[in-house]
Amino acid sequence: AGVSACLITKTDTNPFFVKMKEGAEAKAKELGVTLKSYAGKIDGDSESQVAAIETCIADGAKGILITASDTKGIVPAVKEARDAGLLVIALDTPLDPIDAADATFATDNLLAGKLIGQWAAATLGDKAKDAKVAFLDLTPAQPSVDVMRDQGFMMGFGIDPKDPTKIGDETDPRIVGHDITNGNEEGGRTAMENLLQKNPNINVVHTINEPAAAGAYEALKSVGKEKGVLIVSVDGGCPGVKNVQEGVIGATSQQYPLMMAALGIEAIKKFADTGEKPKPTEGKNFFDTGVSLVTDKPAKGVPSISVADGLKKCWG
Amino acid sequence: MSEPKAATKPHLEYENVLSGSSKQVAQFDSDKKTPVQKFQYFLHSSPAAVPLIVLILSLAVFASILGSKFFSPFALTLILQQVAITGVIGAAQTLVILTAGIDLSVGAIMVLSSVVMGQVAVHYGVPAPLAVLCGFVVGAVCGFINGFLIARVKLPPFIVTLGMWQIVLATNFLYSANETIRSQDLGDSAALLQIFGQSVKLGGAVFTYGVIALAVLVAVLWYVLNNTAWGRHLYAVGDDPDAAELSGVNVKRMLISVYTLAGLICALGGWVMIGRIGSVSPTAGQFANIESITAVVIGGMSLFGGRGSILGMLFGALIVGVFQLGLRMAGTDPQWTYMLIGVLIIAAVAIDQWIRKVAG
Amino acid sequence: MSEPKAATKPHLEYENVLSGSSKQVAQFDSDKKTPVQKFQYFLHSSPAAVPLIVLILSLAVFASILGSKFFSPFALTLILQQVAITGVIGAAQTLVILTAGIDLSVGAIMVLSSVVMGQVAVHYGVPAPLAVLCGFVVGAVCGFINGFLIARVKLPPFIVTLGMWQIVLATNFLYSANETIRSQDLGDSAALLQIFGQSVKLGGAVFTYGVIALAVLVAVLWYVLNNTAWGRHLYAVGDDPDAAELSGVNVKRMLISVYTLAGLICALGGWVMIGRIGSVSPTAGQFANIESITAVVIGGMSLFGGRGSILGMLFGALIVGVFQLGLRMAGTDPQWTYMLIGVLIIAAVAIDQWIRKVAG
Amino acid sequence: MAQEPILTARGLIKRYGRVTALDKADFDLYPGEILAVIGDNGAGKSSLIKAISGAVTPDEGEIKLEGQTIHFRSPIDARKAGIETVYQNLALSPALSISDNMFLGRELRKPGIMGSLFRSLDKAAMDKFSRDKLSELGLMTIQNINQAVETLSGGQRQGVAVARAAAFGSKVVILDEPTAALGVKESRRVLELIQDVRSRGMPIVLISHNMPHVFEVADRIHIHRLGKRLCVINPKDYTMSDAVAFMTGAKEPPVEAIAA
Amino acid sequence: MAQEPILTARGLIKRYGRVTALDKADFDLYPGEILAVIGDNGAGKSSLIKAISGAVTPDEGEIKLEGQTIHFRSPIDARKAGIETVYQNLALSPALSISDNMFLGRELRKPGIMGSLFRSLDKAAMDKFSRDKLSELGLMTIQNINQAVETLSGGQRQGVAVARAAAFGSKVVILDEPTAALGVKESRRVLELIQDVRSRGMPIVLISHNMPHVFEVADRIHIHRLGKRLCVINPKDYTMSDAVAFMTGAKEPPVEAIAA
Ligand SMILES: Nc1ncnc2c1ncn2[C@@H]1O[C@H](COP(=O)(O)OP(=O)(O)OP(=O)(O)O)[C@@H](O)[C@H]1O
Ligand SMILES: Nc1ncnc2c1ncn2[C@@H]1O[C@H](COP(=O)(O)OP(=O)(O)OP(=O)(O)O)[C@@H](O)[C@H]1O
Ligand SMILES: [Mg+2]
Ligand SMILES: [Mg+2]
Repeated sequence: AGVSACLITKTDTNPFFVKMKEGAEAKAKELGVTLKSYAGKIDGDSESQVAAIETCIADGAKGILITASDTKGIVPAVKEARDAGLLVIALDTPLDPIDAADATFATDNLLAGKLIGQWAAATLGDKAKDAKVAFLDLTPAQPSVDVMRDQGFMMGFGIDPKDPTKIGDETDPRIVGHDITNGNEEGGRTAMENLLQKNPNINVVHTINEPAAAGAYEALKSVGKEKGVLIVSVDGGCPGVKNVQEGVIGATSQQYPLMMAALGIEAIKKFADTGEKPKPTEGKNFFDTGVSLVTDKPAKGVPSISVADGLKKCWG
Repeated sequence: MSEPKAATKPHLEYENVLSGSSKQVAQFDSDKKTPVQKFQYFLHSSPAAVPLIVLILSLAVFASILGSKFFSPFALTLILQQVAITGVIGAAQTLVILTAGIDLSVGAIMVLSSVVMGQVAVHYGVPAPLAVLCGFVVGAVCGFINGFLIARVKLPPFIVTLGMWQIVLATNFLYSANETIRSQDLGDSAALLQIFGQSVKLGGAVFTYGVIALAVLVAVLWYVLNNTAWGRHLYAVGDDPDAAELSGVNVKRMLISVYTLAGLICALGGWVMIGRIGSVSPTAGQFANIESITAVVIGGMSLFGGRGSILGMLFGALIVGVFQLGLRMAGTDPQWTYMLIGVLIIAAVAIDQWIRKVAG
Repeated sequence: MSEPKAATKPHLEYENVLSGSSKQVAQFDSDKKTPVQKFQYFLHSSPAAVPLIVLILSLAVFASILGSKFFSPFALTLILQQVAITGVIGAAQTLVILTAGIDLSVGAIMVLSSVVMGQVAVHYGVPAPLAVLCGFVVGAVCGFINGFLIARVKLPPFIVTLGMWQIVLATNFLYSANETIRSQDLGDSAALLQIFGQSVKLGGAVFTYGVIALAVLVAVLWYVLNNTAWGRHLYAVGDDPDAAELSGVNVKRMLISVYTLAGLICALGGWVMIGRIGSVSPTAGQFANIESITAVVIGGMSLFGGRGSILGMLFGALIVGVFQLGLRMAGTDPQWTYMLIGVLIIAAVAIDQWIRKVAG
Repeated sequence: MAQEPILTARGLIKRYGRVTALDKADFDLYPGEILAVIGDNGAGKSSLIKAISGAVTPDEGEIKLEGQTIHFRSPIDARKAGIETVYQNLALSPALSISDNMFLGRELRKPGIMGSLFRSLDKAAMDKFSRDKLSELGLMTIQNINQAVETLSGGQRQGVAVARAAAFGSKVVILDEPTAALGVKESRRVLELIQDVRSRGMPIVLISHNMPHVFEVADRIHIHRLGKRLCVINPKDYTMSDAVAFMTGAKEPPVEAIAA
Repeated sequence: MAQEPILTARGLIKRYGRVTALDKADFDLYPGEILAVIGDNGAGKSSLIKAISGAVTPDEGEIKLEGQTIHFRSPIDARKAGIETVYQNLALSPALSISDNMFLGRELRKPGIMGSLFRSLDKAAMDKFSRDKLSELGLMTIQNINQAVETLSGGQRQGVAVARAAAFGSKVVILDEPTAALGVKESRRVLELIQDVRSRGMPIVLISHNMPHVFEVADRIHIHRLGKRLCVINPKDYTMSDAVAFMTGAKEPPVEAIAA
């Protein structure tokens, strides 16, 4: 039989993972690899991922690509797979510890957060000193992407994040508050409304992803504030980039799930053929698939790409 | 034919004395009612009164803590906007729970309907009114399947709607390919879908069409439940389906119509949701089940059917909305809010139980 | 004292003929039973038979499609490992559902217990056995609160456990600060917590201690339900609580003990879960509610209480496990799997209903 | 009997799983008569009248109302055909009011557009009708027609159920053990009510275990045994002892009674 | 009455919300007698015996068993004290077997370690005992002691309930309308059973609406009216007409009966 591989994503409902799956499928077809995809039911559903890893072992797969829901919790299952001779590559989200996987192809979420933070600070200029910032986070459970983007934004913006592994321990007066969105439009809108009620002078909004940003925009629009507020986000999905184009979102950090998946499949194929494992990016402990700030209003000192470029690379 | 016989026979001679028997019935209303007892009786006889009082109290508490920032026309109408979807879905849930059922598939039906509306309008280029109609048809069909399985195949509602939940949600993801339709794309080709997001402003107060839709829906259902035969039959079915059947209610047809109507209302909820979030998202509405059941329960409705008022559900939804906004404005951590709502659910039902027990 | 009177009085002279009355009872077992009817009667009288047959059939189908990759000792015992947590929590749910209740808080209690075990062992440096004990105490306390509110305050189980679910989950997040305790950290200081992850290998078959724990738990509960007074009382309470109370069962104490025991079993589930996933994660187990209810329902237990066997629950859990692994191995999209499980839930109950209806 | 029976059943069979509740049962009711149905517990009396009133569908057999073969698929069909039944378990909705219960399934609507378009109930008219009917039947102890049925005593509930049947039955009224749980006074009231209804020319089927009551009011007695009609006797020709003996199988019934 | 009453109650009050079911009710039961309790529907008879048997806790009042004040908090307490009750709604668990029902709450355990440590039930012993008891009471028509109660006819169920009370009652047996839904034959069987139990020296409280039955078996008749004991009469001194007249308020009871 030929080489077979597994792709395990956090969910199969988020377009990010859907695109990741498409990228992997396309590459697998090209290389003649049999690919089977698995997913958790919701973000944070680690047991389904454990079950998926076991299935892959039983199924005789050569390698596993995984975006872990629980970066610490998945480690023992990953170890089992590696002990069984499978190549395990973490996609998008590094495991904790990062060397629990054979390799990590990921976005640097902290960097993604930093980029939008820097861009927001630079765009506001002097006004950044007394900006009013709202944070629209993911879920009450504070998963690691959530924490890294949120805290990265603070670092980039010039807010002291205190404990960078924890949301909510900051004391900077510019923070109006944190609310959760479940990463969707409805949550984004409600959270924005709530925080606006707390302080109507919010002028910067950090959103965990673009659907939440779209919801926040609706809330701002309903009170006629959509013009004066900077919304920044992370993801780089096509609807999100289009929203940047139309000024809904100021800037977004684009990540490249298709690339992660395609690289992952290539690595597994190579491992199956030659036994060689992929190497991390120079100077980092993972293979950085890159993140670029997408905006048509570039700010000085913050590297960015244009919306046109962003649209070419967008996913979903 | 024999003549009617004389009423008295040797065997029953002892019954002759009955003509002189007292007409008094063995019912002794206790005269010395304390004000507390009177109050309890009032609460008992008007099922929506308890949640209304709790609502007013919680408004008062948050208003006194947070001041005018909270107790402003704008903030108060904001709460209405935030509970509009829960309220609409709660109305569907109310009908089902009045029949002693439960519908776990409301959220899934809502999302699938909204996705169908969006996809049909944007991707197939069908005129918006027709697209909305398609959404309603999908909602009604899902509801009808629920009703059919419950009424005809006689399966427990919990299980049917548990299964349908998974089936409808999976269908939704498969059909939509997890793709969000952006607000702008909708605005171009099918602005009608977003109509519930528009609003009427009265001073600081902002009433979205979604809020108005909720108010109209609740008013219509209130009228239907209280002033039409269908409404009386609904209560009878929830109270005791066997008795209802034997005394002339077509229980199966009632159940099917209730679940179908619930599906239709869920489709309306989907439409309202498009208005609220602007876009069409297949991942929205994941908590509509729990939120609608919570609203119904806090609104004092019995999960055993046949008792409760749809106004109670509305108040229940508003109580949750007040708590969520109030706690958030007070700067409470979201996790504490969750916990408090858990406590609120239990407390609301405990109070209700206490009233029932004491007022009898 | 008066003498006992003669049995006959003028008023009842017509009853004198009774001495000659036939002793035959009006029960007419139909003699001409078809094999189908006999089979139905067998299915009806052994509640776990239907799920067992479905289990065997689904094993056979997947084995024929997927061949030895699926039908190997390794893959089959893998299914056991994958359903171990659902099975343990399903056992808790079984007890509760036998009393005509439902426990929506099982998953939350399981997670909180596991988090407490981990935190106490790793962060407070308490010896592992004591930490495990703490976890069990937490589980039992949560269960006790459920039981107390249901039995003493007489609140509906659905609502109590809905509230507790949110409360316990929020407590869990607040207490754990959303922090996962890594497998390595556990291994260093409290390997006992991971004991259920260890395994016995027999040829290709791998039995983790978690699977063995599930088997022992089900066997013990089966014995308790069928051969002890407590078990009989449990069925009586679920069947008709008023009748049970009047005929000498302390219903309140039974309910409290059932929910407390369910809490304890959830804590065991939390321990098994630590073994399975290696680490202690506060976000784990979010679907334990639905999965345990699904297992119970597919296992042929009545949500109205008093009927069903714990073995049915085990088979129900295994059916879901077989489908999940089989469909995954066949490369089916996960959404199709969810949809199929939705269909399975409804179909399982429909078959059960059909058997009941025809076999009477 | 010179007249044609108003309601007949032939060869009714009804099985509940392994129990055969009706085993080729026959039944005849003549116009204007009170027909009592007696039999041991579990003889199939309730099953018989449930089959006749549409509450269960017999597996086999034929039912005729005024010579027309009928197939009731629900109690509503039977009601529409003029057969009103008071079931053994009463069949009132506890949480609804007396008036709601009286009119359940045949509510009156307001005249004009409120009724036709908005389908609004004419509560005033229904309340008035209910109050009149209850007073007519001497149930004046009920103070409030909008009282929930669950707040009534057993006797009062029975009264409401009988009043409903009497008020709406146009062809046949069936009563299944209407006095089983009632006190002496309440039972008497119900018996009077039955005679009242009969005096208006309506035939009545009365199921009862109370022999004195049966022999007091019945014109004919249908004796049910082991799922079928054993015989029909005239209470003037036989004693209670005879009836009990036939019913319990202590004595064989006479041939002419079986033929009846 | 020369003897001391075995069971007395004084001034019992029980309110259900706005309804006062017991309004300072008194009660006396003497050793070895059959005491009938009669009264209109809703008079409070069931409430009275529920208070005595621990099924409800009275709001006020005192209950004494053999001169000792008792406070039952549940039917279990009353059973432990030797009071067995057959409730109006029977109180059998439908899905459990006859034998399970007989022993519910007082199961026998196996001897030895299986019983003491593993708490295993001695099913064989319980089945045997149940079978013996049922045969003793002439209920041989039940074929299988492990049959679920829900498969029994109403009369058979009543028989099981009465058999249970008779088998385990050591001081008092209370029966609330045990023949209400029963046929002639089945009622007779229950009455025989009652006399059987009394002949073993056990006092019995019988609630019934059936005057002939009451006058046939009762030694004394407690007449309950409007939530309280109106009077107690001896069936040999009064006619049924008198009893019904007192019970329904048609006639004032004599002073000496009230004092009783
Ligand atoms: N819904 C049902 N399911 C199963 N068996 C039933 C059902 N209804 C009646 N039976 C059985 O059918 C038989 C006849 O019952 P039915 O109620 O007609 O008797 P009955 O003559 O009315 O008795 P009773 O005088 O006690 O009311 C009994 O054996 C009964 O157990
Ligand atoms: N659980 C309860 N809740 C509310 N009211 C009750 C309850 N039980 C009894 N009652 C009321 O108390 C009064 C007395 O009822 P009880 O059952 O004692 O009467 P009874 O004499 O046994 O009547 P019957 O002869 O009809 O059985 C009635 O008005 C009844 O409605
Ligand atoms: Mg009957
Ligand atoms: Mg009573």
